[in-house]
Amino acid sequence: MAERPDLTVDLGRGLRLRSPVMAASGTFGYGFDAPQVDRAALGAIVSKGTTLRPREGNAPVRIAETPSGMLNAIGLQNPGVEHVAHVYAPEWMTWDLPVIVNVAGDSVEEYVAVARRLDGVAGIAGLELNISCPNVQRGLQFGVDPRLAAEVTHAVRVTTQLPLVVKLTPNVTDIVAVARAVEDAGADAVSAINTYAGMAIDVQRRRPVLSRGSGGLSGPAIKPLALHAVWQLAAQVRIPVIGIGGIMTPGDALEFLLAGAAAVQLGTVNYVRPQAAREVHDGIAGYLREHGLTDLRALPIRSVSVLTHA
Amino acid sequence: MAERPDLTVDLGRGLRLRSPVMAASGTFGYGFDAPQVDRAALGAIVSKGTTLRPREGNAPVRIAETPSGMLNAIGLQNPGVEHVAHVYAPEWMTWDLPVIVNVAGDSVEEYVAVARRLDGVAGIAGLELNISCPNVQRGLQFGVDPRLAAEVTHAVRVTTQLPLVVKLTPNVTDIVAVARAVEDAGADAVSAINTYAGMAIDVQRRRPVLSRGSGGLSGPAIKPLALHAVWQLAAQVRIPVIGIGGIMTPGDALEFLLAGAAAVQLGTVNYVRPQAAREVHDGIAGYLREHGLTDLRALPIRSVSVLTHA
Amino acid sequence: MSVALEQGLKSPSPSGGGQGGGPVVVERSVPMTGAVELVVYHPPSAAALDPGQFFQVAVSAPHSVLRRPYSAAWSDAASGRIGFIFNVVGAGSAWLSVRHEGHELDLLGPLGRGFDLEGERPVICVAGGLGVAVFPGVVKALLARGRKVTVLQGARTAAQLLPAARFAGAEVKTATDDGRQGHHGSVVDLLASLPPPLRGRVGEGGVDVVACGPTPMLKALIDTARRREIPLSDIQMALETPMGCGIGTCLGCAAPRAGGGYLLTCQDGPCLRADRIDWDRMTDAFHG
Amino acid sequence: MSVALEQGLKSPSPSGGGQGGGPVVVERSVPMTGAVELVVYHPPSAAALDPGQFFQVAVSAPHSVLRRPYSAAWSDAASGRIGFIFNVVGAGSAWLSVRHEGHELDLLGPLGRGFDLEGERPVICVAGGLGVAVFPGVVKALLARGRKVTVLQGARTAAQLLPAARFAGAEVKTATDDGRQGHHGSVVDLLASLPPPLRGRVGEGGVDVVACGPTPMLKALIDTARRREIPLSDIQMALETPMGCGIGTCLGCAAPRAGGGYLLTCQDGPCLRADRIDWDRMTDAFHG
Ligand SMILES: Cc1cc2nc3c(=O)[nH]c(=O)nc-3n(C[C@H](O)[C@H](O)[C@H](O)COP(=O)(O)OP(=O)(O)OC[C@H]3O[C@@H](n4cnc5c(N)ncnc54)[C@H](O)[C@@H]3O)c2cc1C
Ligand SMILES: Cc1cc2nc3c(=O)[nH]c(=O)nc-3n(C[C@H](O)[C@H](O)[C@H](O)COP(=O)(O)OP(=O)(O)OC[C@H]3O[C@@H](n4cnc5c(N)ncnc54)[C@H](O)[C@@H]3O)c2cc1C
Ligand SMILES: Cc1cc2nc3c(=O)[nH]c(=O)nc-3n(C[C@H](O)[C@H](O)[C@H](O)COP(=O)(O)O)c2cc1C
Ligand SMILES: Cc1cc2nc3c(=O)[nH]c(=O)nc-3n(C[C@H](O)[C@H](O)[C@H](O)COP(=O)(O)O)c2cc1C
Ligand code: FES
Ligand code: FES
Repeated sequence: MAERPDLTVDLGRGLRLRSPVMAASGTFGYGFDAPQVDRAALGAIVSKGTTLRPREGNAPVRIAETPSGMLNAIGLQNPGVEHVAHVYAPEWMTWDLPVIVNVAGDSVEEYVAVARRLDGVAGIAGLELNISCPNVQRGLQFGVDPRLAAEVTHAVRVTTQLPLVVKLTPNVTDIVAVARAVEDAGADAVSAINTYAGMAIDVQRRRPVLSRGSGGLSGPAIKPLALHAVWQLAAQVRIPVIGIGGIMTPGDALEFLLAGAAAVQLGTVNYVRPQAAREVHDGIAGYLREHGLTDLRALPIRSVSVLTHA
Repeated sequence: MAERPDLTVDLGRGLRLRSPVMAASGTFGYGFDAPQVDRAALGAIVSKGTTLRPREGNAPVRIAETPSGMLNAIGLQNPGVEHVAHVYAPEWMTWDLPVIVNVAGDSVEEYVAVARRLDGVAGIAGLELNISCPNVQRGLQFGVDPRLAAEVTHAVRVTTQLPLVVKLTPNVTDIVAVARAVEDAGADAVSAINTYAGMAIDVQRRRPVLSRGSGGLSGPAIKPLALHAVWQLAAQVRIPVIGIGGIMTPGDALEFLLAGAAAVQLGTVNYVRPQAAREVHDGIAGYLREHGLTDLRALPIRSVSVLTHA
Repeated sequence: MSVALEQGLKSPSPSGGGQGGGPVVVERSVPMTGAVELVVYHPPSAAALDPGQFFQVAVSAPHSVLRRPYSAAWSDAASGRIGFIFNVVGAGSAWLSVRHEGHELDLLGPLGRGFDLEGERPVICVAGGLGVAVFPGVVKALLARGRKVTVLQGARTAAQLLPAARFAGAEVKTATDDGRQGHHGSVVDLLASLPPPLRGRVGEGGVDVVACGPTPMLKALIDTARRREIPLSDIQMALETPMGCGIGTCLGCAAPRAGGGYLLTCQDGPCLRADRIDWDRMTDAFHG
Repeated sequence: MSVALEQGLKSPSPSGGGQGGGPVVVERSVPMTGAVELVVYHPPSAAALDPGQFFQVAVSAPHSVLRRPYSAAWSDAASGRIGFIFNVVGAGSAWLSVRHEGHELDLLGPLGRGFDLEGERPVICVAGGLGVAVFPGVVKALLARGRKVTVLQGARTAAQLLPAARFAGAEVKTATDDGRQGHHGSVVDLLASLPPPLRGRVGEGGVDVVACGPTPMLKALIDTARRREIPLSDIQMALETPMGCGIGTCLGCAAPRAGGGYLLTCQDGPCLRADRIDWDRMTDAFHG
């Protein structure tokens, strides 16, 4: 097969990506840094979590390395939605790469206000609702409760025409229940997962390493956990699932795609191997060719026939 | 301080350990293998999960390595409680090292039957209720629901005089709620945590690596997650918390003790570094000496004053 | 350092890990294309080893946590040396492949059961791919017992064959997938193509077979044996399954037992008579 | 290989990673007790570097995932070489410390802002512990600008001092915790003990201070400067905070900004004028 396989992805509501490889929120800023990353390999960029007003973020120490992973408690440092809409979006408009804004907030009203400000702004390709950031006070509340998750999703859904991805937290007993709730509330896709609640203690100084005590774990360490979540979700929700968690290599990304993900996001790896996006893109293309497949829809190894969702 | 610090631990109901270092269930068999491990460094051994009848376990492949971790889906292969009571317990009676039997089952009745068979058997120092094994069908059910967890704990509590540890699963939204429920139902201690639900996919063969699809993640990868769970638990339950998850070094064990654990269990590391138990024991003793502390009770870095439990 | 306080404990010993006196690499070479041979100096291990036993080797590779099992290729009690032959498959073997003279290794073992090499009959050694790694020591031990040995070695290409000189005193026949050296085809086909009794015959005058290679090769060998009426109890093989501990505590290395249930490759094996395995339930954990 | 399709992108470049033409270690030595110096050949990086900038170095250490930031100790555009000086603290530096001639390194950089070395006044370089690593290149660049340079170097013991020969052309004074060489005490005490103007004086005729060392040392220097009326804007320092990315995307390297909020050490620094930092909120991420 010398043919070039079709790597496009349809995330719904007109959000079509040229590549299933996306940059995960908080690991690519607003797309202006990390020039080493080959943007031609990317299908979309997801921005840093953006709130209604600018936020300073948490006091240092904000990050710590753990075995095959890292903890972060950045605290949603961001310039606020106004700056994003006013300064960044016009730049993005000139790019040939869709930018999805990751939206965070402490209340339904804040999510809605951010979504309203971004609705109809040229240069913004979609929203990813971060209902899972574990770092800000009460940040977990929406993501762990199907009812609240549905409420905020619905409120944003009726506010904006933009494609709407809801990003799930893995720190729950039943991630599928939350996913189904946000699907019913109008999400176009879910992304899974955000970081796992974790901590590290500085034994010599006898206190938590991170100033906030705990943080979110990302990186290769969480890959098997994230993959399990995506495997469950892909079988039990109808909307596309975007797989996230510990992807470092083309093989890792393929695990997620085989598990049923429609696309993947690269997070921590962007800090470490700027060439990863290109490698993953090319590795997926090569795999499709080797296996005689023409597009990504042929990848999932389990049909969605186990879908019991009414 | 040339004095030898006091490393003893009281887990309640007369279960006193000479060392806070225990061998975790499923990583030390029934205590007859792993001669490389220096038993003088251990406070107790927890046996492989034991069920009412012998179990063959799952078909291979049962284990897989992941970044800084391993997945297992052993499926509770064990010789059944009768063999344990009849053949192993008499051997254990001759040891100077307490053996705690890890008890597993598919129903309240099975847990109760196992506990009844072991009650009063010489050589058995206590029970650890595995309400968290994610590998056997319906294995998750007790551990994720505070009500069911309390029910099985209570049923076993009234069946046996043995010290009763309940081992918690981390695959829940609110581990503290489950811990409080089993505390109220009569558990003498909780151990946290069992493995995290995870999976790996064989990209070349396009199927899950483990024959059961998913398995439980253990090893250094999960340490930050386990530590976070223990940190929360230690502040919010009154009974001792035994910390488990990814401990490889004395420093790792100290993180758990500083987070408020009364003792720790070593799991995966037993496969890799048989000298770990000795190193951890000596490392803890050395740390106490260096910091001028005389016993383990001085270690937790946060008082339990945040205890909001009524 | 590690004292066993209880009775009934077996006694493989951990060694190395930088405390001095531990196993140390004294030679590194490339015995055939793609493979590396490390010679390790550690007299206690060299003296204790039965051919077919393995060691759990600690590897400090990125993101890895478990030890890796490696059969000893050979050992020599007199010189205190043990050889390991392996190719680079993943993180662990990659790390191991860049060990050099003077590097210490952390070995746990020898572990498991080796081959039963006693007997009078001729022996055919069937080696597929890297399975050949275990045979230098096996052949030496068989020859030392005065037995007639034929080595059948298969590889993808001629360059991937361990040189016949490593089996001095034995007859060596080869098979390659590309047909450039020896039989064109698999080593099991080669066995089937031999004249009797080498290719198998029931009862007296028969041969013992000792085999090591990828699971698909072992399964092909079983099929051939059944067709050729070689009793499975006359065939011993070294199994390869994933291993967690190597010492019987993790129950991760299960292999289906004839008659039901599972054997532990690390304790009941890795060297087993073929009739103890339920070949219908036997799966290949590794691709390729 | 990696093409920036959009505008407004800065351009540090990733390099190495085994594709050939990447940075390669050409020399390894021990410049002082406990430290290792690696000389790396990579002409593009050597030419691009400003003194005080750093590289994100990929390490393949067990269980590690993040790159490690290392300041270039010096660079030489003519020979295409860059030097790194570090001691073994944990997994990453341990891995790096066993790199040898011929090993490739995967470097990202040069990154961040170096020191502003323009000016006429004399310069005092204050180096605490491994903070000295950045000064060979800084001193060389200052001398090349015709400036008078005094290096104050502090270490725990005399053996941990970088030899004064590495600062040829500058005056070198030392301080050791054990008092065996130079001033007995900290390098900041040494500064305070100097005659004016070296120890500070407001306004014209003053000095510029360039400092690098552990955060507690920097804080002590700030205290001293305040007492001695050295304007904080006359002091530049290289900060050390934990870093995730080194390029401004993770927001992990925050340092408290004077006036509120945070600076990013990797983008706004690591070399900053001391008045830009809110020293009351500045914490030490690393234990002593
Ligand atoms: C008892 C026993 C003895 C062994 N003796 C030898 C020996 O003498 N020489 C030798 O080279 N190897 C031997 N092996 C295999 C060895 O233990 C490792 O599995 C192998 O070196 C790969 O390890 P790795 O860390 O490099 O790869 P990993 O990172 O563990 O795996 C990389 C990839 O290779 C696959 N893989 C893993 N193990 C194998 C395998 N055994 N065969 C094929 N694919 C595999 C994995 O599925 C994975 O996709 C033995 C195994 C056992 C159980
Ligand atoms: C801009 C910048 C430039 C740097 N330049 C140099 C340099 O030129 N030479 C050099 O030796 N180091 C330098 N460092 C520090 C270096 O990046 C690493 O932090 C250090 O080598 C330890 O890494 P590790 O992987 O060995 O230890 P880790 O495994 O990361 O940490 C091991 C232990 O050491 C502690 N630790 C981590 N980093 C430091 C630190 N910087 N100081 C003290 N303790 C620490 C950790 O808290 C942990 O307890 C620089 C750091 C920054 C931010
Ligand atoms: C430093 C850091 C900051 C992050 N910030 C955000 C954020 O603002 N919003 C969000 O939804 N996820 C955020 N994430 C989570 C990532 O987008 C991703 O879900 C997670 O890191 C798991 O993927 P990985 O293992 O590939 O990094 C952040 C992650 C890191 C490491
Ligand atoms: C192979 C394997 C088998 C296990 N079997 C059991 C078991 O039978 N019962 C149980 O409660 N926990 C079992 N566990 C969980 C461990 O006791 C421990 O909780 C977990 O591995 C986390 O600790 P670690 O990271 O130190 O390994 C098993 C773990 C492994 C790796
Ligand atoms: S490898 Fe652990 S029981 Fe065999
Ligand atoms: S290190 Fe990531 S923003 Fe500075």
